[in-house]
Amino acid sequence: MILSLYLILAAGLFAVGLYGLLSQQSIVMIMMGIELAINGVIVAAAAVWYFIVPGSPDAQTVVLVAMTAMAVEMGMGFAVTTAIFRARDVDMVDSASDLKG
Amino acid sequence: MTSPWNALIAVSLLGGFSYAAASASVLLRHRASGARLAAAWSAPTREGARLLVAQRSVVVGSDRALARIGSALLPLAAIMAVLVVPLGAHAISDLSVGVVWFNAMEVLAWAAVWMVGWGSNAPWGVIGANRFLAQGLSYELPHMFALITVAVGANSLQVNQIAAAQHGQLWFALTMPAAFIVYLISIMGFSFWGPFDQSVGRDIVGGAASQLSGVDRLAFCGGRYLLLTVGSAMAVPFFLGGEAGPLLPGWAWLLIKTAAVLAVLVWVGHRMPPIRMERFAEISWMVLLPATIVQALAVSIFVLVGWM
Amino acid sequence: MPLVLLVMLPAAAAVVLLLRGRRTDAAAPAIAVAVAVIDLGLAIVAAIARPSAEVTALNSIPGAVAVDGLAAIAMVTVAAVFLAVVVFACGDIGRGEARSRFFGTMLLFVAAMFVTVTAVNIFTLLAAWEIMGATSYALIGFWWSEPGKARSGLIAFITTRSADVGMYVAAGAALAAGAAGLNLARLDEVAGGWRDIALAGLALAALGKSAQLPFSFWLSHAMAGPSPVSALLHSAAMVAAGGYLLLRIEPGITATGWLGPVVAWIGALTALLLGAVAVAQRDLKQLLAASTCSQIGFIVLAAGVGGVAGGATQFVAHAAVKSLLFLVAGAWLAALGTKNLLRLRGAARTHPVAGITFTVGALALGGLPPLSIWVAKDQILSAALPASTALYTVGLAAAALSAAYSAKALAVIWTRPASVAPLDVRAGRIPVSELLPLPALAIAATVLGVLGVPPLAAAWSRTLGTPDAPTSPPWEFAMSATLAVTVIVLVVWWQHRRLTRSDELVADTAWLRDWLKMEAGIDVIVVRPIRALSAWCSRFDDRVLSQAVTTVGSAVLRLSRVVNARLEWAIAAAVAFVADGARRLATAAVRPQTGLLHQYYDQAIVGMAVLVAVFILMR
Amino acid sequence: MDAIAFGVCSVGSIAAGITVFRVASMARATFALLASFVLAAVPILLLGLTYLGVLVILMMVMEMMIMVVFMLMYMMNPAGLMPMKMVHNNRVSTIVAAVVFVVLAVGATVTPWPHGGRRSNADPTKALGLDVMGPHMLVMVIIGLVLFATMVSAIVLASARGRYDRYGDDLRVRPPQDPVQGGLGGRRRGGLQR
Repeated sequence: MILSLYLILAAGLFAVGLYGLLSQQSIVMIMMGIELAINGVIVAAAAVWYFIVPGSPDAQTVVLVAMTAMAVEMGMGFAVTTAIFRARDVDMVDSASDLKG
Repeated sequence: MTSPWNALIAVSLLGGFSYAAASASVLLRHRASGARLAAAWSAPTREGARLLVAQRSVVVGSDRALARIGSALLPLAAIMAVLVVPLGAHAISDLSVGVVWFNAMEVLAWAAVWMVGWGSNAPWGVIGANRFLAQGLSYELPHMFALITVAVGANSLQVNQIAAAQHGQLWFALTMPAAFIVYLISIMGFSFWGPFDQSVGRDIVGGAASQLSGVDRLAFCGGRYLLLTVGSAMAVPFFLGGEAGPLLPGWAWLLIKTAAVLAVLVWVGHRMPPIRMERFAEISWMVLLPATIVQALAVSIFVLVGWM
Repeated sequence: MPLVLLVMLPAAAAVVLLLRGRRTDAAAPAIAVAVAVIDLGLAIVAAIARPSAEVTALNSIPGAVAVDGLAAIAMVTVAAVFLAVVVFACGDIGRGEARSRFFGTMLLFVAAMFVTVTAVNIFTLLAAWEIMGATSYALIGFWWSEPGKARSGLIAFITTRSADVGMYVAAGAALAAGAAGLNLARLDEVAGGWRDIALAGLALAALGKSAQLPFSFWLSHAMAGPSPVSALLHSAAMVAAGGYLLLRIEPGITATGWLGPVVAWIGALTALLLGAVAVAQRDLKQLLAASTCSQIGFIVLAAGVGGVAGGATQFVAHAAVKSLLFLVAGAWLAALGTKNLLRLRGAARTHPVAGITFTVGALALGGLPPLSIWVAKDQILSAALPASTALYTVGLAAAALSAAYSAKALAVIWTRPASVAPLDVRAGRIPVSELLPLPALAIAATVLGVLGVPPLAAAWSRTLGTPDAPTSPPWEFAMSATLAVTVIVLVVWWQHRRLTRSDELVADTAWLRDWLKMEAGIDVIVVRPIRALSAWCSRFDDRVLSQAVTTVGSAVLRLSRVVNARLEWAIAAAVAFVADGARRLATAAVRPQTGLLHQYYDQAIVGMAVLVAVFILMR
Repeated sequence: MDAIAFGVCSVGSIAAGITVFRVASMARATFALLASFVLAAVPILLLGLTYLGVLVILMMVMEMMIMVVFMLMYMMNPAGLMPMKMVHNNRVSTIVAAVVFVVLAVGATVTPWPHGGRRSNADPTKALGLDVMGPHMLVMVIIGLVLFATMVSAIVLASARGRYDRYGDDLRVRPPQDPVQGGLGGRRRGGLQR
């Protein structure tokens, strides 16, 4: 029950999520990766609260913000996916490179 | 303070009430169809025994793992939820965030039903599963606001303290009627009971549960009654003053009130016609949600002013 | 309220008349007479009620008017003289003239005069003073199309304006000492040297306005205007306003100590020298103008020695007398076509009403006891006597001179013409409207002498709020009376003899007739140096400044040619180089924008890694 | 006891996370992710953050259930009946993830973390509530605004129909032309029209 173990857990979740969002082609799967990565942040923030700054609830607020980020990411991600799918029947990021400079 | 005996008593009571609810349901069905009423009391036992010994049928290509996990998850969620139901002096585990815990456990029903419906690898199953999600998205927000209102009114997320907050005062059922009604509706929603049983409706041949058989079916159907019972039991500390009542001891009042709520729900479930998903979604977002928000606002103001 | 109406009524009428122009020519006299009648009534009401009014103008400096004793007297005097003059002008300014302009300007002038008289502080006074100056210019140059008239107006305007600089200096000095110092009544309380500067400035402006030495010559030019203008401006209003202002600030003048004698001596010398100038005139209006300077000199003298009561009496009496005389002169000018004394010989015999009223006025002007000016002059002299015997003596001499020029004019108009030939071919009648005001003014000129009767004199002093005038010793009265009578009799006799024998005027001295050559002197002392200076400045401008500008311009042009030829291509190349680089950078910057999400993530990870590395290394 | 729970749950959480990208069935992937979340919530609960831990479970169950619907809608192969690899850059991604994990883990181990602050006896849930309604209220306000903007823009993006579809070109069609007629508002207006 020490801080570094928690942080390693968080790093593991983050790394797995990172792999997912880098390697996956499907938008839904990429979003799963992002969720995993953010979950790593949540675990890290909780651990930081417990081990480093238990006196102030700032780290808990970070957890709340991270969860909000997840919700927003989900909502906007699915909205964009829906729009793309409706327009051209694809759900792959490789097919959606409209923003190429 | 938490003794294994307490847990045992709680789970036994849960099972007993659920059995009673199932029997009452059969009773009402028999009365409507003119079948023999006395047989209703043993009907759940006979059905359970039949399912226990029956061979489980297998659909080709079905996701058996998910379906079985889902079937087991439903009663498990109910039993986990009962952890925070106050029994007598205290709950089995009087979590400081009992309300949130209860909410999280009943949401597990979403996952359970969807897993079952998807795992059956049948069109009706998937349709039923998606119906349940649509229904869940409709009732969940008003339901959460109702719980928040209760917590605000009692100034605590701890179930015991919520019950204690109503001692010597008006019950929350009277001071926050909108929240109470929404709560009753959402009990029927998450246990897909009565007017909200479209996910396992007859029009889609049993829906999510269409391909279930054997033990899985027993767990699924039993879990549904367990959820109904847990919801009714939680209504007592939330809205009906907990163990408050004259003459009789507190635990007796708890059982009486739970039984009353359960009876009402079973009866309503048999009396009301089913309601379509999209219609309920509209009602929920246009009527129930504003009503609960206004209710929460009113209660917040009451608390600030000091009336509660 | 009556005060506001008193000012706004003529001002409004003036605005209407001036804006409508010749379209209201027919109605103008009636309007002006009506306004004058109402104003006289209002002036009397205001003189009794003593109202005051105030409008917000500048921060902490209001435009304020109020009526005190002195203002009440002056207001009624001005209003009465204005009525007389306007009635006279109905006949004098004929149908063909620009009557609307004339009466409009007169109304505007009189409105400004009322404000001047009642002004509480220098700010209000300054505004009215300027309007008065501008309208006087317009009135003197009323016949601007005739040669020389516009120039006469200009000379009058510029001369008085030069003196007006004093008033601006005064306002500045008073402001420097604090806004409260702008109040005319409290000038003596202003601290330190600012008080002296303010008072000296005001006195300078007043002396310029009232044509005292050395500004007197402008009044000679002012005679170019219509007779009613002379009658109003140079008897009761503009010229007298200078004296009036000095009377108003008399407490301050006394407080300075040194300014009183200076003002008194300027007044006395003006009275003496311009009296002599008047004696030497051949032209009736010029004679009257010079006498105006001389008589106002007595008011200035009074202000200098603290004889406010006497000064006020002189103000009123002179207003009545001099307006009467100017009007008669104007009537003759219109009827006989001349103002030359020699050609006016016997005019009183052909025009008895004008003649008799002129005689009354001239006798009063000459200081014949017990007529009004004798009383006023004696009050002033008795106030001057304690101050300085020399002043008294000079004043007495001036009084004798005034008797002399009055007698000279009298003798001329009553002496029978030498030949039977008519005075002039156009010799005509004087219209009734011109005759109408004359008797009234003559009566006023006569009876105002009662102001010297002791009980009335005391009441007069109380009205003015000054201590009782020192009563002169009886020998003084007797002496001045004897002097006046003697001089009048002697000069009449002498002039009559000279006329009947050789048809010549007495005391026909050229340099006196030419107003002491004052204008030429000013020309030499002031105008020519200024012209020379401006010519030099002009040359400096042309040869140095203009040349410098041109040189700089051409130098810049040459420099820019050099830059264009030598430097420009380098800069252009540099700009092109930068643009090219930016373009290449932009092309490179676009390359990472693949539009592919996972590549963006890769880039973000690389960026984060760099940041982390920097953080760790720099920590 | 706690240590065992921590070990099991954390290893299980990471394993479930890895499973997400290894199973062919998208449904299973989703539930693997859910399992990862729930297992990761247990260590949080162990830290005494009851509210946040339970909240993570509650939120993630609901999110995953919504995600599963979209997965069903858009994935070519939700059930994984026809195994197919839908990845790119697999090698690079694996290496990057591994490197990041190693760097983070090493950093977490070697960094001398401070041990500051005194644990207060107050309920952390209550402390959090007082914090977000007090010193950090701006955070809550911004979160509220962001969520609201997300709701509006997500509906605008995702909806195929706009108000001109419902109310006509001049916005005057009453009752609105909904795909499913009736409903609360429409029925009332319809009744009036009849």
